[in-house]
Amino acid sequence: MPDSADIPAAGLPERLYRTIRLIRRFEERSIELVKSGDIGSGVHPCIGQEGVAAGVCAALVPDDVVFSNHRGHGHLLAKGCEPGRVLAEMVGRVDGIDRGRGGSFHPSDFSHNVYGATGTVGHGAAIAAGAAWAAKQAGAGQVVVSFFGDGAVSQGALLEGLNLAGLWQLPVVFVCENNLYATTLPVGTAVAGTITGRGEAFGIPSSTVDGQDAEVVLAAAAAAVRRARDGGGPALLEMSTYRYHGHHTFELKTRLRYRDPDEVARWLARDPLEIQAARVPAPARERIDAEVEDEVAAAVRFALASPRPDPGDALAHHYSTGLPARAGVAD
Amino acid sequence: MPDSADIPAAGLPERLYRTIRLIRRFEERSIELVKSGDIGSGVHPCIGQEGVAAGVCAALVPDDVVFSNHRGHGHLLAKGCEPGRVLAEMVGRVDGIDRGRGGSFHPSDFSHNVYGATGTVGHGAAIAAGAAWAAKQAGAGQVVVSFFGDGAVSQGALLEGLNLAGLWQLPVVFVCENNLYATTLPVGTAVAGTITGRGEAFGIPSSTVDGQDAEVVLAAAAAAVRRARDGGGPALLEMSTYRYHGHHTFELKTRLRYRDPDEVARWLARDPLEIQAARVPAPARERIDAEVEDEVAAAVRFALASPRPDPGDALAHHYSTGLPARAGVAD
Amino acid sequence: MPKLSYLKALNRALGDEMERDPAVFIMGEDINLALTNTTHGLLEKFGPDRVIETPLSEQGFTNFATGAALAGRRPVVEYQIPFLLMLVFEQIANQANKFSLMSGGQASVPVTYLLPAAGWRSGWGAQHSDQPYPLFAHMGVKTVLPATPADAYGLLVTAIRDDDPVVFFAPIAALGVREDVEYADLGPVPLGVGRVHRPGTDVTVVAVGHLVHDAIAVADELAGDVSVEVFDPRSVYPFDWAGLARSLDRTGRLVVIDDSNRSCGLAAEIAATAAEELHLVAPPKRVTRPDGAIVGAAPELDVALQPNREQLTAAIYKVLKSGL
Amino acid sequence: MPKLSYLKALNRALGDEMERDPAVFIMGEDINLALTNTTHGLLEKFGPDRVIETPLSEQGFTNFATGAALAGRRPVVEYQIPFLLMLVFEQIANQANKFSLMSGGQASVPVTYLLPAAGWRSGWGAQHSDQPYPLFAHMGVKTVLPATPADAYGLLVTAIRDDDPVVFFAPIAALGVREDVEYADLGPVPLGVGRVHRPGTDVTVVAVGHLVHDAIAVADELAGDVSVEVFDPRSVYPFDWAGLARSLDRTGRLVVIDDSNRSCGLAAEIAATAAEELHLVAPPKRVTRPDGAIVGAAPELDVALQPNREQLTAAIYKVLKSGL
Ligand SMILES: Cc1ncc(C[n+]2csc(CCOP(=O)(O)OP(=O)(O)O)c2C)c(N)n1
Ligand SMILES: Cc1ncc(C[n+]2csc(CCOP(=O)(O)OP(=O)(O)O)c2C)c(N)n1
Ligand SMILES: [Mg+2]
Ligand SMILES: [Mg+2]
Repeated sequence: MPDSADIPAAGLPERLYRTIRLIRRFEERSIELVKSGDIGSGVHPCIGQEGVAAGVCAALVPDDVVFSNHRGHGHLLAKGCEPGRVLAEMVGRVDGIDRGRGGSFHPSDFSHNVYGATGTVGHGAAIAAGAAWAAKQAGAGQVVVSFFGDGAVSQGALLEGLNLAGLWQLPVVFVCENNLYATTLPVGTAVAGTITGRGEAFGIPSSTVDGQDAEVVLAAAAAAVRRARDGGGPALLEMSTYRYHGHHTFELKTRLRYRDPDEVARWLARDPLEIQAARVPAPARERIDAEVEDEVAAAVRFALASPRPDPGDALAHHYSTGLPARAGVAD
Repeated sequence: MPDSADIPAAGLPERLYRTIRLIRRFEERSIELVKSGDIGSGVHPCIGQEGVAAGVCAALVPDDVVFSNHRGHGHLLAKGCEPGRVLAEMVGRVDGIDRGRGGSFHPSDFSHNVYGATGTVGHGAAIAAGAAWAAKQAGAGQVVVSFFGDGAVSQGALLEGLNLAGLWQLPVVFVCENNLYATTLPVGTAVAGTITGRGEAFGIPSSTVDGQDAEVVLAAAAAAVRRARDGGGPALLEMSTYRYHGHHTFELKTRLRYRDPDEVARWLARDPLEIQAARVPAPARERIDAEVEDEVAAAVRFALASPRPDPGDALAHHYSTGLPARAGVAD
Repeated sequence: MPKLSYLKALNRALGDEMERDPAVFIMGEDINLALTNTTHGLLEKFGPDRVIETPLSEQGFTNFATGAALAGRRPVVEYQIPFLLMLVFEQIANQANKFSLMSGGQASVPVTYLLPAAGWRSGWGAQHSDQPYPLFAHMGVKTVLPATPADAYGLLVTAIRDDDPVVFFAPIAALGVREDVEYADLGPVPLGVGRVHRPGTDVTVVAVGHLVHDAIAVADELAGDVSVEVFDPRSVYPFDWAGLARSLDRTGRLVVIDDSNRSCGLAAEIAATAAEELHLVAPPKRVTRPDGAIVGAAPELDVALQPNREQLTAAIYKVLKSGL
Repeated sequence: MPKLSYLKALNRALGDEMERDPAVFIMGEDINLALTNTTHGLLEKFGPDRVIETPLSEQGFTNFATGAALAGRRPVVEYQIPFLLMLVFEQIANQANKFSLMSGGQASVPVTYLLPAAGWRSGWGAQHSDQPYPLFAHMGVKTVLPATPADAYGLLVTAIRDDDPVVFFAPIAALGVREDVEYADLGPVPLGVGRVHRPGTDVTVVAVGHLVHDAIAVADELAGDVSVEVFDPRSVYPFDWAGLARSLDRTGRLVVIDDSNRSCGLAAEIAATAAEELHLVAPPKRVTRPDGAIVGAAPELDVALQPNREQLTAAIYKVLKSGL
């Protein structure tokens, strides 16, 4: 059985720093590609939340499954997906992880056990419960992680999924990235009670974790993953975190005012990149930074060089069996 | 403002006994009308659970609103609806509370502030939250009661409704009649955690109450109603109760085996009718029993004497504005 | 030859597929005790790891099935009431059915959604008698509505083996239908292939589900006077347009009788496609439900809203008399 | 004359109705900050008791609106994304829309469901571009899809004042449309009454929503060569069959261009009813979406799946050349 409890300590700070740095730079370049019009959908940047993706995925083995959400680029990169193919997907090219059919909002990469990101907020948690049930039945010790935000915890299907996971003691770790807002909605005006209280209501051990410190995240995730792997059932981890950018790049234009500048400043002072950087000796850090620059630059080149899909293929992949979708005009 | 805290103590045991007795005999006669084919839908008998309806509704004033569910006859009778018109509805006649359009499953009687019983288990709780919000805005101290079963607490929409009620501190009392089964599903195999824990997760004061003792039910309900009326917000009352009959009269034929005879016997020993009867002097009891017999007999006569709807009216009432539903054949 | 009932055919198909493929399992409410009878004996035979009793969390367990399917399993999810398919409509049409597309073909979601109680329940009121299959057809979700026990068996087997989501509607009014069959002859029925129950030359009557039997009865009644061809598409989506085209090439006249609502219903799609693309020598006619719920506690009101044989007969004579 | 945009018309209708009737209130996600711009200025003007910001609990707050309506209020519920109307489909079609019937006329549920983002968002993928209005039409839920700012204003006012549930679709592609209007001329537009945007004698083109503007453009283009009448039903349900009949009595030829999926879509209903009940001298033609989601991150793939002017033009010439 894979064992996430013994995460090689050697080079751990560097590995976490590398992942965070990769996600940060990837997102920054993505925003540029939004501005240049290459990413038509815009993106939901996870800048400021990289510690969660890095820490959680460091607790996983390749066989473990991840369900992402709309703010998912970091989850995929941390799970080991190729930056070039992820970015190619975001710009809608044939070399994208989903052949340009998923885009930034619905990425999946089955070669790295990222099963997808449904656009229906919260529903991925119930889907994850089903995958976890299948994993438990298979008995290979596979663990499923479901990422979602604070807005998702008021969605009935998610709560139903928590009940099923608690009832059947499924190997799933629910990771709630509480960045204090659902688009413009402050968590305090949406959630009666607490987020961890919702997990506990369904008999799921739940705790609040400092999401800005990747090593703290990793420790909490590793414990939850180990317990799930050993048949101890589900866990819910509420990650206290913050997004430094708008909900979606449309905020670059709309400039919605819903966050207190002092609040933003307080969270900027706890930048997961800087927190982890402080644990890595300068020379190693510079080496990693340089490698990440090259990797991201290569990813952008790869993505933009990839061919656009043939509009003639627009009806492909609608069905797994190859049934062509019925056309809109009769010939 | 109406005040449910001062429920006239004089004759209280008799009043509660009378209500329980009325519901019991009404349900027994209904089952006969199912057997005779007069009630086409069959019924979900509430025999064994009468103490909950009697006790809760005794805590209400006429202005208060009730949302019922599929096992709702007792709720209506306890809220003061005319037995004859309720029964006429169940046999599908024009004098029914809903002109024969609601039937046993979807009864509403706006003349007694019974707003209905949607067939979608659990969803009535979220609908009730909306009515409670409107009541709070109106500021007349109206309280809304939502009845549902143990099966309903795993329905996402209900949980969403609890969150809204907790978040906005709405004057609604959620009454969960935990009769230990959802059709054939034992509550323990459906609910991870506890039912009261679900209310508490959303910041709603929640408690478990002996549903077989109408006076205990009334005390708990009166306190919750009073707090809601005074702006203290919602409450969830889990009523421990049991249905003595099958889920639905179809069990008279199907004879599903899912309850341990000893369990049934234990609960029969705590019959809400007998518990309350013991508190009423024999002469009064005999008088009430006789009155109830007459009332139920009159109800049956009234219901069966009422005309059947004209099939020509089948497309009426589909729209409040009188828009006729589009017919299935063009002439 | 043994007589096979529609209900027994469903039960048999489930058992055979669970036997054949360990990836197949069933989940739903009250299935341990087989409230709907479709799962009769399955718990005893396959145990609680293959027969999963669920809480009243339809959205949750519909998504759950999607997740299990993404992980390689073949779930069959049973729903007790037609409106439950509206309750989970988004989970099926917008999620399960889009994973293949959104993943560029990496993912497949081989879930079968089984409704063994489609359509009218006498006196059960406005919320227990719907026929929501046109909703799924509109969203391009594979949907079947077999009329006979052998077709029910064959299409359930096919639905379970299909790599895409498939919604299976079993009409309440057809569950009692029995048919003489050799079990050995039972086998998969392909999606999107219709069936001519009764050949005819004057008019094509398209019917699905339990109305197929009414159409056959009317055809028999009119025999001698009118030669009615009864075409049963069996699948609502994909639809056997080629089969219908062959029938209309013979008859040139079309009547559709359908138990779903009129507006944007299955009969609308069939009439529209026939008018636009197929051979018609007279305007098509539809006999459907009104755009209204089945009414309530009074069966006479319900019956007044259901397509019936008299309406079908009248429609047949109308199209025979008319021309373009 | 001031220029009124479609979006501003929605905002103005909401404000005017909230002003006129204290029973009216609006609830939804991110409406305090008017993310969709429809609620711009309303919080400031009417306060948090009339503008209710909600958690991500669409089913819960859709039912909540039903409860508030049963208690005498007139809720307007905003949804950000088309699929959210599928998520709450059961709450609207099987619950809110059936209370009047189930109560024998005692209850009314005057809720307006407002979707200010219907249809394609370039590059937003398979789950943000649906047009689910035929689903509501099938269930007999009152549904409107206005094309112009004045109609958007008038039908939103009507929807709010109507005593039944009404689903209001505002197509993304029409939100930018502007129109010269005297505010004094703005007023309610009745349900089920269509509008001829451009009279013609050769062929009737039925279009709804943003496609009305494409239809008008094509009609202008073909003017001189072909006389195209552009008929905009404005309401999807109830539908103005009398208005369409009058148009077809003139033209006898029908093309429907519609942005919803083909099977059991709005175009199917229009073509079917025309073929069965109205005056046609040639087979009708449909130009619709395929039965597939708008594809994904590649706009070129999306565009390939949307009905366009070239297809409409080709269809018009086809029906002109054909006969019955
Ligand atoms: C069920 C549902 N409701 C609403 C939306 C629109 N929407 C997309 S993301 C989002 C905010 C989600 O907030 P949260 O869950 O906290 O995640 P975050 O964006 O903060 O990472 C909303 C409202 C949706 N996609 N699905
Ligand atoms: C959402 C939903 N799921 C399933 C059903 C079918 N159904 C009707 S009543 C019922 C059992 C309800 O059990 P519970 O809530 O405990 O109430 P009880 O019948 O015990 O009074 C079920 C499964 C339904 N009507 N609605
Ligand atoms: Mg958030
Ligand atoms: Mg129960």
